[in-house]
Amino acid sequence: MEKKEPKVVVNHLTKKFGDLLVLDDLNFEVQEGEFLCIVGPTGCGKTTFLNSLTRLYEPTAGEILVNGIPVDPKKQDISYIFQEYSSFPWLTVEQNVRFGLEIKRVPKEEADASVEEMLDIVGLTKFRSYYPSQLSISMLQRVAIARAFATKPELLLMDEPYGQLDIDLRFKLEDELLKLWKKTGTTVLFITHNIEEAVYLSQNIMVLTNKPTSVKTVLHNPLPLPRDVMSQEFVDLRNQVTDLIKWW
Amino acid sequence: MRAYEKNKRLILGAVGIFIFLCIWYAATKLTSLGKVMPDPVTVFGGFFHAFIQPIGTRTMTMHILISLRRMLIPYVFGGFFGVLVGVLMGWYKAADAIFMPYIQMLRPIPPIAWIPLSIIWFGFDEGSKYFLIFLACFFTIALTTYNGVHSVDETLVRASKMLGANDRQLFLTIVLPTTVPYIFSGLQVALGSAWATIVAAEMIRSSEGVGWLIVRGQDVGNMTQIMIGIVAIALTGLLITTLMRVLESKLCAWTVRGK
Amino acid sequence: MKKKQGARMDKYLLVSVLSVCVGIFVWWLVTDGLGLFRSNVLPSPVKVCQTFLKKWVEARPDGATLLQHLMASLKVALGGYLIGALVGIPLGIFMAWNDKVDMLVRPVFDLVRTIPGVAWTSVMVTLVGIGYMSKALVIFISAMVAMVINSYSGIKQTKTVHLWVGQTFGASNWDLLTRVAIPSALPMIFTGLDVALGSAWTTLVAAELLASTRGLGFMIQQARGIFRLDIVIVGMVVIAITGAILSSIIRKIGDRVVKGGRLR
Amino acid sequence: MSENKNVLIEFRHVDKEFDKPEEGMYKVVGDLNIQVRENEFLVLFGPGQCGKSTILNMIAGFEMPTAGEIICDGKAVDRPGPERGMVFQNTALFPWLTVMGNVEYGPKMQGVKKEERRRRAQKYIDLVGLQGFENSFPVKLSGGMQQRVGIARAYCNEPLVMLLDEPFGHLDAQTRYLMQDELTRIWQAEKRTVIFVTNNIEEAVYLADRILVLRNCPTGVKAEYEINLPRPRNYTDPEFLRLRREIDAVVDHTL
Repeated sequence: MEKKEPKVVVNHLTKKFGDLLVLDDLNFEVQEGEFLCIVGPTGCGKTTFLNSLTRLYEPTAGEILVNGIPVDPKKQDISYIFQEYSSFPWLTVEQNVRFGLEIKRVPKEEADASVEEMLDIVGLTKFRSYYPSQLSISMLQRVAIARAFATKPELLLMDEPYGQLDIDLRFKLEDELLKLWKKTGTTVLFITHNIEEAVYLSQNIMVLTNKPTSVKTVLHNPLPLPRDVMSQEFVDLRNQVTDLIKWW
Repeated sequence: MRAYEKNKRLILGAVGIFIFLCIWYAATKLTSLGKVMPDPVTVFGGFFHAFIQPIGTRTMTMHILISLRRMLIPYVFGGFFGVLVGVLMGWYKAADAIFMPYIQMLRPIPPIAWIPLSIIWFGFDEGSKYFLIFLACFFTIALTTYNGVHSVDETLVRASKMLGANDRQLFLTIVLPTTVPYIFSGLQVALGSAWATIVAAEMIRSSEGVGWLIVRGQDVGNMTQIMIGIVAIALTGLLITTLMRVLESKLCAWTVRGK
Repeated sequence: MKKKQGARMDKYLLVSVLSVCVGIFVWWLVTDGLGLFRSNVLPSPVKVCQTFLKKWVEARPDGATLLQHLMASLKVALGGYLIGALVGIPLGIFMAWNDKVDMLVRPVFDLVRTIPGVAWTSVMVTLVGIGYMSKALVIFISAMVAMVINSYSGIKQTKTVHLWVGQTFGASNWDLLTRVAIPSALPMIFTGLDVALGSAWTTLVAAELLASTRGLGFMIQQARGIFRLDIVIVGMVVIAITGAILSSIIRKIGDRVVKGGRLR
Repeated sequence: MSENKNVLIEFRHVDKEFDKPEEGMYKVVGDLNIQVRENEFLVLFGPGQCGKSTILNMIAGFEMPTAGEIICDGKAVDRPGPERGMVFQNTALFPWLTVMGNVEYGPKMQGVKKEERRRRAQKYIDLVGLQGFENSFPVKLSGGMQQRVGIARAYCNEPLVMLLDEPFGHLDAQTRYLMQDELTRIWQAEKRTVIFVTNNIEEAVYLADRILVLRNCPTGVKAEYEINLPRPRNYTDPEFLRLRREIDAVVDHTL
């Protein structure tokens, strides 16, 4: 595929809290529509990394370009699914999913269509008028994912969304995510501690170092979709990434 | 980073108080308010002066100490019996069934509404004030302690039983420590209502104390003395609530989350 | 399993009812039964009930019926309370939302909040005399202070992750405040309305004890002067019941307005 | 069933029903017969909420079976006791006690004198690798370290059997692998009978001498596997993967 202009370009991204250096001169590029998994040892500042990408934390130095211009959530369609449960308890499932569209002042018909489509894909149409306090953990994650995809984001950031789920549920939601990703062509940056999950989802895997965090290497994941978690090639790639990270 | 933040907060706070005093000062000087309301300089001057020159028969220190004594003695009793009854009711279902109706019936009556009854039963002096403050603290602390005993985490009870603790040990080593933060929050709430009650009681009938200062000022139409009383109440109130908060952070260190 | 647990619940209910009956019986025994206490020290339950029924319509001895006193108290309390809430809520939200204002106003506010509402009675009476206005102002201050405290902590307790969600969708500061911070603070604001009501009602009784010509506080103060303890007790009971009813009304409104249950 | 090495714990036709307010009686465990051999690392593996924890709670004595009986060391189980130590999923550490206070809690309740229980507690604190943290409060420790305290605390009571209820459920993937290594090391150093509950197939195959695959509610034993891979095992070794694939095919997946 010819060299298109990359979707995201990060140059010398550095982040300090007081004199504690957390992100140390990160440089990388992410292609349009790519599914990039980001892995690293426990507590290596991965969340700070994503928060700096979306300017929730003001980077100490360096620049972040999305479609060639400095990243700005107000002008660009960026969605972020946090590790912590972030659905609004005072809004119903439908209102939660519609939240991003309302903030972006999307016209009603278009917003309605997008909400219905998302509810259908994540299978929450029946639960549209439920409140988050009435839902199970996995359904809550589905609300967050539907809300994120509803605004048809160019860039989607995910901070270990399936960390707390059972194995079976995790595989189901991962398949659902891959389906959504293929359908919308969004560029996805997916953080995880679980290397098996990273190899299962990614096109490329970016391995971060321990604190202060920098990019150790970026591995290409050649395996065709859908992937068999127990096939030998899968396991070999997984071993390779584990050795890069194993710090104990 | 943290030190800079703290200094900024202190400086801005001081500036805030200064601005408030300036507005007060300007209002009394420029507008008609000045006719009825003394300016801050007079009030604070009078307040500090009162530490040397007594108002009525007592200096300011004594007024404050008397008010505090009137409040703290019954507060300690109210706290002690409140915790005792709260724990008994929380631990023994029978005690709960017997006492809870009375607590639920008497709690909604504001302590201040007891003043007429307390004056008849205990007269005008210290007795009625002690009774009032006891009531102001007892119900609040008993109920928060009761909730504390009931909020014991079931898995901690299981962990303790698994490790071989009998009922008595379970109570002493698990239930009581869990209740401590609740007791403290009850003590803090009770402190606020006790302080309000003692001021009201002193305003109704007393011969000294911060409450007396205000109502005496009102009788003779001396607004400066009223404001001096208000300042005394505010500073003393701030002092005791801060002391209580410091005490709590020392004793409940283990509840403070923080890596 | 089911029946046994059910039975245990009823047993304790029975004990509670029994304990109240024993209490009332002892009260009756000590007063009318054995005549240990004269009526002006501890009136018997029978007398208190009679007075309760009579006083609703009888103006003696303080010149107004219980109903008129109740209405007078409610008028003052609710007037000061509503204005106090209307001023307190936006002030609390504004203080919490804007860090600069927060640091400036917070210390002054911490000083003012330790002054019990009743202390302001002397100031207001000296400024505007005994009438309705002085008491309404005292109630206004105590209700406003309680509202500011609760709205302030409601906004401060907004979960950062909710704000982050808003920010990544590109929400303006106004959007963040109105669509995230305030809805998240709503449960706390209603707790504030309940607390403010309690403090308004208590402060009112205190103000009426000090300087008033009508109202429940006035009634029990007058009754105390002429040793009519039965009226004092009736007054205390009505104060307690009214306070409880007002509080449950606020909670019912709260449950309807605050949707989705408490913060998960 | 292999030859009858001396059996420490036995389930005989155990049933367990819960009284759900709306749905009435709800059967969680149906006619369960299990034998647990001494010093065996037994894993109870099954999908989500299928009564695995209830089985542990019945051994620990927190819940009583509705029918049948549970024999532990020859005696019927009727109440919690120090011979059955438990490690909980949410650690259940006493927040107001330091690490040392938590670990020596068991012996302290048994009335063991101070020096003796301090010595024993220190031994297990060293065993789980928490030297230097004796005086920290649990709130200051990471998830992994808190679980280590939980393990040390249960061990310190010299139990006959260690019951672990999905202890690594809340840990992130890498800390979970680390804790699985640590648990294997600790278990080999201090041999005890262990009953380990999990819904993670990789964790089951990595830790177990024997795996009992449990059915969905009402639960019962669906299949049994002897795992005699040498320790420490490797998640990506072909035989490990073959076993994992075989067991994965048997277990009934949640909807």
